[in-house]
Amino acid sequence: MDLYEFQGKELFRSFGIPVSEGRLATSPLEAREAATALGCPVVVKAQVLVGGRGKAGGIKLAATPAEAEERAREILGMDIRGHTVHRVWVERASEIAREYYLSITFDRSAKKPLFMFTTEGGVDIEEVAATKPDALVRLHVDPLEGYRPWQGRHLVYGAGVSDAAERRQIEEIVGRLYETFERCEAMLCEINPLVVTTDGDVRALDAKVTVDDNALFRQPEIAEMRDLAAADPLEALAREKGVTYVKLDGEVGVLGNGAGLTMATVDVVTFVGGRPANFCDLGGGGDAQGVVDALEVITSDPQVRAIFFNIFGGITRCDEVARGILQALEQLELELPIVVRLDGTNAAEGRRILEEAARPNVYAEATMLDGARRAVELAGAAS
Amino acid sequence: MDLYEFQGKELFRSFGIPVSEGRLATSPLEAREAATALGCPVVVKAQVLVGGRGKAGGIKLAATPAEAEERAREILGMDIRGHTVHRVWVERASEIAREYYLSITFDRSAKKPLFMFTTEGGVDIEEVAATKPDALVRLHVDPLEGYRPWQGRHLVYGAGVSDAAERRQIEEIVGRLYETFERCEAMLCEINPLVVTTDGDVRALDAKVTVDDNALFRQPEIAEMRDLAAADPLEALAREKGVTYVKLDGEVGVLGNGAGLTMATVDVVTFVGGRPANFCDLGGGGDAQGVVDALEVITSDPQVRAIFFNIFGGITRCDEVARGILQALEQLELELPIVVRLDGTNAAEGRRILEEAARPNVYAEATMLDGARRAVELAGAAS
Amino acid sequence: MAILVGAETRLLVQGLTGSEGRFHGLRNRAYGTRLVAGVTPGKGGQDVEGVPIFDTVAAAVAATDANTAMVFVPAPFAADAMYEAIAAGIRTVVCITEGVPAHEMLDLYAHVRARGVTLIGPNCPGVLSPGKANVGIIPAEIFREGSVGLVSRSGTLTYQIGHELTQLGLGNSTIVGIGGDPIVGSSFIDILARFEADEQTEQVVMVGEIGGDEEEKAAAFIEAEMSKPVVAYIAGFTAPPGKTMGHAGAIISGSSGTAQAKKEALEARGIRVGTTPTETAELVAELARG
Amino acid sequence: MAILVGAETRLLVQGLTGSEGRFHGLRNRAYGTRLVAGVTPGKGGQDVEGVPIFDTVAAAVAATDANTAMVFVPAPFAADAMYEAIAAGIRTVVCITEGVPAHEMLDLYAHVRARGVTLIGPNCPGVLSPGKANVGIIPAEIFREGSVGLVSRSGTLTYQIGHELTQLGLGNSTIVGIGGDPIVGSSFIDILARFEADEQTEQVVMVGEIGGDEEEKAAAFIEAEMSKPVVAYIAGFTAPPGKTMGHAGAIISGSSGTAQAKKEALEARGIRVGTTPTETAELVAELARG
Repeated sequence: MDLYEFQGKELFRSFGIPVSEGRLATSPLEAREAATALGCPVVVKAQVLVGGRGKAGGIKLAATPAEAEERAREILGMDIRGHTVHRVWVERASEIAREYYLSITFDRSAKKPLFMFTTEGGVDIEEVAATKPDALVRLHVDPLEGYRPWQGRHLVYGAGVSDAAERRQIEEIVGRLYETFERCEAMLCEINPLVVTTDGDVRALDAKVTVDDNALFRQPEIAEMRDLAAADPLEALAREKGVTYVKLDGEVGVLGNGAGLTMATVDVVTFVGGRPANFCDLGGGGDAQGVVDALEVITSDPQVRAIFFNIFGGITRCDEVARGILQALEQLELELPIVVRLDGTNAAEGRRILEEAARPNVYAEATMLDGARRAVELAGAAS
Repeated sequence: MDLYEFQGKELFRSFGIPVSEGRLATSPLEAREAATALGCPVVVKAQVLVGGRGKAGGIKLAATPAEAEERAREILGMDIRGHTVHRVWVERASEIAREYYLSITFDRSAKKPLFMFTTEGGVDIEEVAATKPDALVRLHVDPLEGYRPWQGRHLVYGAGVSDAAERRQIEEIVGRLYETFERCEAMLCEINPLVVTTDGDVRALDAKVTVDDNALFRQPEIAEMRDLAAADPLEALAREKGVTYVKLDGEVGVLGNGAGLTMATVDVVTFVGGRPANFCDLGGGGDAQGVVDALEVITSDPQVRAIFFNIFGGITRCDEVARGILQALEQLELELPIVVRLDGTNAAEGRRILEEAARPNVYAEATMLDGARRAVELAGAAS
Repeated sequence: MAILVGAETRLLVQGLTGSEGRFHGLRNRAYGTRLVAGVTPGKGGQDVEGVPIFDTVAAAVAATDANTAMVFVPAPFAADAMYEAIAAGIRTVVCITEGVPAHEMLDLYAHVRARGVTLIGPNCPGVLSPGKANVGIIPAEIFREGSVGLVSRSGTLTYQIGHELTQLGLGNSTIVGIGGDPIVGSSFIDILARFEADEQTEQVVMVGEIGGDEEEKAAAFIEAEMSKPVVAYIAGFTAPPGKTMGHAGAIISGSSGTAQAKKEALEARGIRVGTTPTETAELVAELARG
Repeated sequence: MAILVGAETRLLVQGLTGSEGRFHGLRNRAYGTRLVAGVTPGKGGQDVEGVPIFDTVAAAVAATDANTAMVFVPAPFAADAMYEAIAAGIRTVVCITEGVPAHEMLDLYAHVRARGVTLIGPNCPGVLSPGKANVGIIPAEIFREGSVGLVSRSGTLTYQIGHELTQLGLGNSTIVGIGGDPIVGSSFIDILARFEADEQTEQVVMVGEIGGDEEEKAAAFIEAEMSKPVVAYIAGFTAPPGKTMGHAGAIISGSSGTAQAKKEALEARGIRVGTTPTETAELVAELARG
């Protein structure tokens, strides 16, 4: 689960990492009020879960409350790389002397948390990593042992921070960032830029935090933030139903079990000439109700013309899936063509159930490839 | 640092380990009031830092407040294995169905915390360990990994606790005891007995907690308890002065640097026919002021007739020690004979300083053995 | 010989009394796996269709000499169950449970590696050595015994590929689902190394997907360390670019993590890559024909 | 050859700019130890009598190839300093600092053992190989080179015994103060094993004291594993019984921990025990005369 900048900063603040004071606004007027309360100049920042806001014009300076209102009017409703801006974060502007970069994340190869720090922050950090690898100090943390203060020193001295007061502040922030990372069970805590103000104060000017979805059951404060994060109504419905769903831009609804098989199904639908309408993973279990819920989500997208149901049972049992399809047909009064391919655990039983029900809009296919072809064909005929 | 039962229970309670309700009393009347407030029957328990209170008559049941007053009068002022009882703990009596034993401590050999648990508690646990080793379940905890819930299950199932509700309570207590141990930086947390009441509640009926002295600087709540623990006025003075001092029962004051050398000096004084008045370790540093403080503590004991100063300099510098002795002679107006043996770091310089000062009651000796002999001789002459 | 599970496997199931554990545990037994014990705290002394249940893994191991544990315990308790199994001397742990928090897996990974214990999963379909033993939820009936090793990050995709191989008359030495979570106990490389050392295995299919750089790392390993031919499949060629915001991931791996980038990295090392399960199975069949 | 420190030692002092670190570090150098660097965060670029100071151990090791660290850092920061030294590749750490919390030592002990690093101390006087190198606070002038290995839990008692040996004309291969804290990096047995393997060492003196059961464990090791003769000394024969309240300690070790009990345990294994430093030195001299 990705947090918005304002949520990440709220978290940072609660763990003692200095951030600028700011307020959330959902309308130009609110932005003006925020600017008045905070004192100008302020920065008005689009709250979207995607990088490159600055280049897209989603971050703007305002010298007066009126200007803040105007900037917010420009930014709210903007589309930034496919994400509509619904909220802006208005925050007191900082006089910036220097910009650094600090993050802690999962290094999946080493299977350890990894700190990265450089004094060459602010700009394109991947560029810095590629062209000046020595400027980026990397340091693994042993997960069983946790953070130790020498690691903060290693980062600041390694990156060549020359000012003692700055070093002290950054070492402190490094320790607190690790605490945030561990306590919130984050996969990523990134501060880019970490700025030094002209007064010598060090603070986080941005906050990118990704929290492990699997840990949300014991992170109630963060789980609560999630509701705010659901911008797309279809994705919100999917989350409510416990279905993994990503909206795509085609006509063939795709439902598979397991992320890998579902991804492969999307690939195959594309390769045989179709356009997938979504990625929808039934997940590990997949009882009849789960099938009904998934079909409800998929068919809520009016672009869908046909559905391809590609199931290879393991822990999922094909007879349960078949029952779920029949149940959904009744409950949702579905008339769209549904191509079903069942294999694996209890597949014979599942196929028998569908065959006996003999629904006119349910098409059985024996292979994944044939199923994809048939669904693409049916979607074409329907449009 | 050893905690009294009432302090250990206060700690347990703060970590969620169930204990009986109780109050501290320093007079028979206070004990009566405590019994009235708590409701009878109560148990009146001597608060001393030594085992075997029960056998010595330091734990008594009282059916009424008046009886509690009487029992407290008997117990207060008692001498239990050399410890005078200054306080009693009055606690509501429990109806006990079963008595278990649970502890976590440092296993110095394995260099790991070790849990020990048995359902054969209450009685002499060392006896159980010796005669029925299988009844005592032992389990190490990896210090870097900390406690994991399966370890609690391992203890309760391993010891054969058959009641499910009891198991749940004990598993919970095991986890909390580890938390107490780790957070308070204890060397030992022992519950003997851990009782099951006739109502099926599990609770700690006693509490023995030893906290690492080296960690007290960051355990302010526990460090505060220490002041209460200083019963002997001489030992209190020593603590105030930062001197390691143990009162013994003879006439030769012994001051050494380092616990090992000081212990050896006490041994040698005894072997040559003397009776050491104390064990006093100057410790690692030993600047002039430290020497003054140590001499002040030693000479506060009126039994002392002569002092043996046995110093082998390492990190301690003999010249500093010599200066400290001269300073103490002036400040404390000491007239007792002081035998001084200096070797090691800056010994020549130290000897020269003493020689030049030419104090009539300062005797230089070249070896530990000769120094001990001379001090014993001088103590004999003085008495 | 096959790898990881076989005739020598003495299986213990943690969570055998739960509905999933029972269903799949008994199915594994029906396949021929020696299922010797179940562990559910508080249910010691009971049995599941004749399989004795114990309160602790230590007691189960003492009574049955189990050497392999399969974990069906719910996610919040799964890591604890694995620590218990390892402390009791189990050397191979297969964790089916989905949803184990990643920070717990960081710790557990360090724990198993320090002890030389083999962990497969979590969130994986398990391990099947056709004709010998099945430990997990892989539907064994679609696989037959043979010489193709199969290792995959994805569960159901594994079945799909295995199924396509079977249709073409090819059999498997062992099928290993390593799981797709950020931190899993065994990587592609760990399993590839075992296949390389296994006499029964003559060629290997590696089934990857978008994200991370495990496939790229495996490619380097295959080129440097493997004599047996490897065919790869990557899912997600048409996936839209991810929403991931941070830069840290891409900096660490130096890879964009797309299917196309992985395909190129693999082909640069001389490894053939299928773009659909069907094509992948055909590439294997081609190799098998020599 | 001696053990632990010698001509090959390249010493780095953590806390060289503090008064104790400076005094003893320079004293070690004056004795002939190769003191190559000091580490004090924030003082990088300075020097202490020509010894360069670095901000981090990593920088110091990169510049000077230091292989041994001596720690004079105050107790609350000492463990952190040691982790830093180990992470930078230092293989031998000698911690003089007194007062390191025991729970930190539990963690550090597990850390050094897992990495095969040698840790002496904390709260110890260090290691002296007479004629070769001195790392610590042992007053070297009272020792001469020879064939007696000396290992001790107590600092000043070590000097006393060494002094008495010197008076009797005996010299030492290496003097090791392992420290008397509840958890130290190296035990009697660790050091005895090194003396057994050391060519220069012909006999060993082990200096123990009351409490714990390290001496009893060492006795069993000496009987089973050592060919070289060992003489022991135990301090505290006349110490009053301790105030310790808990039963756990005594149950674990199965020993009362008194000097008399230790003496008996040692003598039962054929190891001679002195009751005063003087008597101990005489026992060694007797053995040396053959």
